[in-house]
Amino acid sequence: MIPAASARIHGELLAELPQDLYIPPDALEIYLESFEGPLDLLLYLIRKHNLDILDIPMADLTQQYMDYIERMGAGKLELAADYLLMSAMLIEIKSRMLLPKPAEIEQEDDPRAELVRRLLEYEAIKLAAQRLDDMPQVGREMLVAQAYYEHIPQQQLPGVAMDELFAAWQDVLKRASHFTHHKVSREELSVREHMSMILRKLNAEPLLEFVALFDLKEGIPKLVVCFLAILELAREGLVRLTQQAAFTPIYVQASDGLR
Amino acid sequence: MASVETGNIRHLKNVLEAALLTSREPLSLDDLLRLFEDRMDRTTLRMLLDELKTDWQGRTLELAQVASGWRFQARAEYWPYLARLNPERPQRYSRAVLETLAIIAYRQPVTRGDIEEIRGVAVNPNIIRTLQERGWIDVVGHREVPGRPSLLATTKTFLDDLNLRSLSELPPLEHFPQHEIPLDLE
Amino acid sequence: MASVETGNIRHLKNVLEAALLTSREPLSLDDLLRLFEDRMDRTTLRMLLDELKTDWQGRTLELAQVASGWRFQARAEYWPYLARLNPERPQRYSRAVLETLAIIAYRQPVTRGDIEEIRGVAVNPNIIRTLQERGWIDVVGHREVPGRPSLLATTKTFLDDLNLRSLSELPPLEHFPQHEIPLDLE
Repeated sequence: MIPAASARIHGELLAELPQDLYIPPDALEIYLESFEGPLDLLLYLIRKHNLDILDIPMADLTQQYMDYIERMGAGKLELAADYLLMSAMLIEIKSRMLLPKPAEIEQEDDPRAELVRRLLEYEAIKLAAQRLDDMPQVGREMLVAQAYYEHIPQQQLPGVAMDELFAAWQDVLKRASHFTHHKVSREELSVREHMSMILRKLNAEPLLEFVALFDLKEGIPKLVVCFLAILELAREGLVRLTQQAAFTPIYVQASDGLR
Repeated sequence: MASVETGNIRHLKNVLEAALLTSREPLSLDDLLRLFEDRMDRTTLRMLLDELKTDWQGRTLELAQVASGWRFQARAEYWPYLARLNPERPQRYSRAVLETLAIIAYRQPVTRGDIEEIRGVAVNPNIIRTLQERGWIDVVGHREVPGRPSLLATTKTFLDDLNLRSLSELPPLEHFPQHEIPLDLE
Repeated sequence: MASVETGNIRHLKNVLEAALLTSREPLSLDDLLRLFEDRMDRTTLRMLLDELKTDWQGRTLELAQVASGWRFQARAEYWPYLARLNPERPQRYSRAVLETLAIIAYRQPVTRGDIEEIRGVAVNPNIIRTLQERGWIDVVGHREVPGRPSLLATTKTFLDDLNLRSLSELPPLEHFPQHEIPLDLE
């Protein structure tokens, strides 16, 4: 039922593996690399050697681990720290077990229960890892179709969002901060839009009667904007307003239509 | 789509086949719908995919459904031949990487601290990076504790690469009975 | 290989098909020979490839020989469909184009000279052409100064593409609510 807990170690090392928690100091590095950590080492000892890990002389073990620290370069300390932590935990368990037990102690309070829980969880994960690795993987065993095709680029014109345009306008103004008159308000934008609209109309028909530029159905605000637009066009010299005599029709003409 | 004529069905299946045979990544139903200018409903699309799958039965590739969609993949009987094309076998992951992956897959979402707790050793950041670069795990959030550690989870790509449709298709975690650990608990 | 049995031929072609359909790069004859454990001569291999090519005639892919070897590729009639799967990422306009467009939108009607004065740099004629070809600006007149420069303004297409009803829906640079005359209230 239980798969043999495999330490997955190169064959030549197997013979030298520890029978208990003692590791010869000169082989320490190899052992640290062979096991994924203290849980892995404990599992190995339990599964392969039926070792009762609490039956180990803790004083000796502690002495050995202290020796490792002295012999090891700072580089490997981090690795050893996990093992030291584990041995500290074992020592703690053992010491608590030596204390007289109150009769009504609950199972959860047993210091060994937590260690057993962790060992079992780690063992389940270790086995799951092995199974994941055994599953066929795309690119390793499994290959997926990836025949060639000629990619025809579909031209997509760039889009512009309103805030992008606004940001560009702000950049322009930031750089040209001396153009203080370039503050734009809503009504000014409407005027400028109407200026373009009027010029478009004059493009189609070079001479228009002033009143023809107004669409009475548009309501008073739009009429005012249109009027302001004509005044602005005249001020900028883009249109010319003419009237033969008082109360005769006023004509609007694009300046460029006057050649 | 009320009715699709027979000739049209052949054409639609051909378009699907051409797309699926040339796409490196699995194609979702949404991807496949984009192939067609005329609107097509999902039911019709599924029906066409089922037919295509049947058409390919017993051939060299099979149409398979994985987490992020549909793809054609070589039938297992051809894997040994195809392996000969790439003599340098892709590197296998170390036990540390595989155990970290297993913890993330089975216990997700987890923090690096959770992984260290289960494995009993510090997690080398390179391990996480390796799995992230492979596209198999990513950060799905943060745990609201001091340091706000990242919560890691597996991705659709992980499922795709293991030929799975969902996490529930992973082999179940095997729990060992407690009495197997001889710690004199009884 | 002196003689290949008929059943065997089917199998060999299947191995070739599986390899060619799942390979990212074209496979050379040398690559393909590696698929088979038993030695196979090039003549047989070529014969098998020719047969495979014929088998696929009129289907979605075609077996093609290119410089570095053989590959399956989608027939040209399917390219337009496949292109829909991976639309090119839309390009973005350069800062110069955006700023020019902004100036035309906010200060219209303007000449190229006006734009240069505001931006403080010369305006590349390509920028104006880009915006004209896009249908976003056009010439609404000429200023009666030497050279008769064109007066540029934004078009209705520009408003449509930006989903605006009128220019006054563009964000004004500075909000002075107390000065704002409600001219455009409908």
